[in-house]
Amino acid sequence: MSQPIENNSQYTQDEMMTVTAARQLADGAVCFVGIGLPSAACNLARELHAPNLVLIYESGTVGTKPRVLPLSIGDGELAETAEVVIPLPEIFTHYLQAGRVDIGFLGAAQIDRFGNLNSTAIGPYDNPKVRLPGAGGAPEIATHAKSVLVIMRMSPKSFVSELAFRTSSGFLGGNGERAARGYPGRGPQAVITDFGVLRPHPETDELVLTDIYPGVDAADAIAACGWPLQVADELQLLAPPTATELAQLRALNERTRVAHAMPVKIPLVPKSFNAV
Amino acid sequence: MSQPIENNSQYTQDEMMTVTAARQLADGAVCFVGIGLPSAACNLARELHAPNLVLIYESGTVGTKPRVLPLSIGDGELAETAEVVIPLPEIFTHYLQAGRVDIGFLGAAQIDRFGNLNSTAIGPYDNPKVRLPGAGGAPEIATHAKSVLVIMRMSPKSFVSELAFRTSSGFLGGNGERAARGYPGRGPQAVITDFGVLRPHPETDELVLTDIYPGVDAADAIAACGWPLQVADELQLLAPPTATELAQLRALNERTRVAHAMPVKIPLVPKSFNAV
Amino acid sequence: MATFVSLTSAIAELVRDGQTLALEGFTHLIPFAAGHEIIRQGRRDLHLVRMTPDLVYDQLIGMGCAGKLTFSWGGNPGVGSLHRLRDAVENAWPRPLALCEYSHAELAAAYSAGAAGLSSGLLQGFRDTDLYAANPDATREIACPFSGAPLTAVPAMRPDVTILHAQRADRDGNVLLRGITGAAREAALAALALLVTVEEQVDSLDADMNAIVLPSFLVDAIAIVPGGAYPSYTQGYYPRDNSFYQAWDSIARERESFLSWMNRHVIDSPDHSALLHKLGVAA
Amino acid sequence: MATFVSLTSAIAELVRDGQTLALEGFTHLIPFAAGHEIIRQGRRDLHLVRMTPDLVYDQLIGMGCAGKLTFSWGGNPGVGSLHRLRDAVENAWPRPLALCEYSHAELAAAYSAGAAGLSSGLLQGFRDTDLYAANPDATREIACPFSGAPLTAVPAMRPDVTILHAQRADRDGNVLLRGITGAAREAALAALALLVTVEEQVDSLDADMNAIVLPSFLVDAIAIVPGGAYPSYTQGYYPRDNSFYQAWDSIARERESFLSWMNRHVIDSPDHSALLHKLGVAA
Repeated sequence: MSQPIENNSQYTQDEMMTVTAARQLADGAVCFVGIGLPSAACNLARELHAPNLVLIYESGTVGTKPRVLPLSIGDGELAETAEVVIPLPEIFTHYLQAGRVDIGFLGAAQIDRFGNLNSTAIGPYDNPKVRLPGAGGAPEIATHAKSVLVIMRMSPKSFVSELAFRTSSGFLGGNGERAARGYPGRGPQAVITDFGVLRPHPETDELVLTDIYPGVDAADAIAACGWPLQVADELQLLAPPTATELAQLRALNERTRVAHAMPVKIPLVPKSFNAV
Repeated sequence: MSQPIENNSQYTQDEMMTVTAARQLADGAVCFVGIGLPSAACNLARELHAPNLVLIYESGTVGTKPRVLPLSIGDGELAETAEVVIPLPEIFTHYLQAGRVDIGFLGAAQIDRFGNLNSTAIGPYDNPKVRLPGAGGAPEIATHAKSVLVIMRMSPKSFVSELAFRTSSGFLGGNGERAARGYPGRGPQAVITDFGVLRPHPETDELVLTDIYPGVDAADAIAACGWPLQVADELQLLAPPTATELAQLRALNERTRVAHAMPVKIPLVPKSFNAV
Repeated sequence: MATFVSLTSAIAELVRDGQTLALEGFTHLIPFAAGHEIIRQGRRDLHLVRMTPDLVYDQLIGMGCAGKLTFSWGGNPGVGSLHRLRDAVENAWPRPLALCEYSHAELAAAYSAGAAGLSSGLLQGFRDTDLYAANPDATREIACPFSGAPLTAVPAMRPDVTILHAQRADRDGNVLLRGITGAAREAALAALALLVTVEEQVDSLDADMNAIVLPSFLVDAIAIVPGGAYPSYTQGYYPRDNSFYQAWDSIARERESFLSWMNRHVIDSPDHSALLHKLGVAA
Repeated sequence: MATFVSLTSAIAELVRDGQTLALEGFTHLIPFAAGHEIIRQGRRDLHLVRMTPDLVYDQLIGMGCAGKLTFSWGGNPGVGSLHRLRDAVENAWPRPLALCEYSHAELAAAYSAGAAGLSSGLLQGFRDTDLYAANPDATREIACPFSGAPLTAVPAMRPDVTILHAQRADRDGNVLLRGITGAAREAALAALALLVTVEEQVDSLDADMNAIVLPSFLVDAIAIVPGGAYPSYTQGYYPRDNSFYQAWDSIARERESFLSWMNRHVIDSPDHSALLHKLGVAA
């Protein structure tokens, strides 16, 4: 029976994962951000140790500094606080393909031991048991971002020995295949789970449990993984969220909750744009 | 000895050519405009019979309505009076290559009987006698504009039996070769000279003198042409500029002269942009 | 030049059964009102194209308007699945839905090629994923003629009709889009015909010279539809109604609740204003 | 992140003999001050790239800084020839100048490919002109992998250094370009290093959200050089000095008058401000 970190009086699983992700982000890094936990992690890091983090959302906002977290990838808040808003095709050409993204965040329904990801379908593609949303920006983030951070809860259904469908490339078959193929980016450098962090083995590229949260046993992580999870010789015990980290994250989430609770009213006789 | 239309008390050569070009432009047409006489013709037409003419200058201005004529293809006046100013690459992709330009204006150092143009070099390319400015936008205008209007003064050195260098395609070797190759645009539909107008023969594509200015004899045009210029069976006598055309054109030129006579002063301690 | 028409007549005139149709927008400026009018007018066999099919495509698919979907990410952003899209793919309800599936970068490149009058667009990259085999006609691998490196070519996407929502149009029919545009501009430039719904008509756009403006001569028809992007949003006019996106999850989960909602709110509403009043969001 | 430096040290640090260098701008925002500083510092064997080499390239070429020119139109706009460019091509004075010649559309596509991280860019078209044979390495013909139609491929243009002039930068080093940009944005995005001269530094760009902004992390160095585009212009700051462009025709026509002018105004001026004062245009 898998047993991830539990919610307790000090902090929640989500908070531990978010703080762990935030700690990976060096100041000044250019991040290609997704909605949800990655967005929380990036903005937490920006408010703490990385004020010059550059956040790019695929909707077209570059250098955005949202005061509250977006609920969609294209919230107005992202546009209003951006250095510049550009057409989406240019995000993928001028920024991602051109090699200007340091860190790309990805999640998926399934991951395999080499960090390849499935966000397309469970079951046969032409007759799926579960049709997932699809690729989105993932294949090119996985290819071009200098490093990829994956954030996923671990279970035998999601951390699988064989993907139903490969949507995005990690280390392919491992053992240096990705590097040999000449990929511009280095692939997934950390997989942040609800048990701890997995990182690729420097030679085999296989994801190995290298860091573990307080109160979690490696055996629990192994039980939650669909492949025989290797554990690093020197397993690092991660520090719990600091009081500062928690306070900042909770304030961010509370600002977000208040902002998004405002009811929407549509003016059918619009005020002029300029007056808004 | 060639004898084009002469300057006289009523109007100049330039005015007759400009008015003739302006008369070719139907209201609502999308024009890819060059500096000088084409620009004057387009803006004259816009002030007279074609208020909805859409002017695109390759520098990036779309739907521009200059109050005075630009001296360069990128004058500030063009930006200030445009519907939108876009990066130059998009002018060539989104507008020209996408087939949205009805009329493209071209000039050149040399033209042949099939409307092919040389704006690159006189003499061998690698060791030219005269190095000309080069292609600029001409090859793609010649290819993609639905129709091309050429404006050139006629002389045996410029209207030649063989080009020193083909920079832009007209009807290639004639006799339907351009159409057979599948060019999207129909090629040069009128060549406006200082003697009159040449148009392509519907079968051979050879440029034929079809319209002549008042006071010009076809024999003068023939003498000014470097190939044996054919004359249409029904040579049209063009009307001289009307009083309205002349008054409007001269007012436009006078506004332009005054605007461009202002001396330039550079503020070395700049006022803020917003205050300008 | 753009003409101002009612949304009803714009859809009646421009949108035909069997066409390739792109209602673009990226979370922002999604043309919901136009999608609803297509449903009211009962179009069928549409090939719907969009990078991020969301609720309005779920509605079009669930109401049987679509025979094919070309897309790169189909979900309810921040919420979860599109249940009607899933039901069509997993169970062919109410009818089978053929898929042509790309990544965002690929579909963006396909629109960009269409906008540029190019027959195909290029991406740098590697073809180690399963999307290529699953969609064999959607891309080709070619070698860069200079470096020899493998490139992915995508065919230009040129919708018969692209439909956008935008902030406003001036009296001449020039249209201003402001804020997040996704691939809306490229889809507009790639289209054979372009319909835009706007919040309002103004005397002058009063936009910066480098703003995102679609000149009037690119636009076929403009319909003035205040609130036309609801429950999506229009920057400078009204925000996204996140609660509607959340509510949609349970509305669309079952066929019956979906049909009942659609009949009451879309089919039985003469226009978008009526729908906004029924939902209690009209100010 | 961008650092603010003097133009002298920016050129000293970023520009090396033998590099591929693009000083872009299209009539508007031409980085004259930066070009003059390159002349003062005596760089040699530069491969200069620009769609429309005008006076500042005439000056660089005439002063012997360049060994190669990649371009698409080389003239004095609205006036006539660039005499120093012609002298270099026709008579190899002061040294031979190799040419790589494109059309505007092709060089724009090459910059765009460079900006997009693509190894090559595509154009639809026909190769019936003599520019292809004259520049055999500059393009390749390929067949569209979908339609079979002939396409022209151009290799990505990636300058070692691109130098632009822009209106202003904020304290974080974000740069605003406003008005006509030509291919300046694409040349900036395609470059391995980017230097921008600006009219002024401001607290906030105060630009529209869809303005043309180069984020600080794309910019290597910014030098504040008021009037840095003169005799070209900066939209919102000062107009183009057309009379200087006309005067240049006779200054540059003969080698002696050219060298004399350059020595007095550029070589013997410590900086751009001194040049503007000598020319009597400083306000």
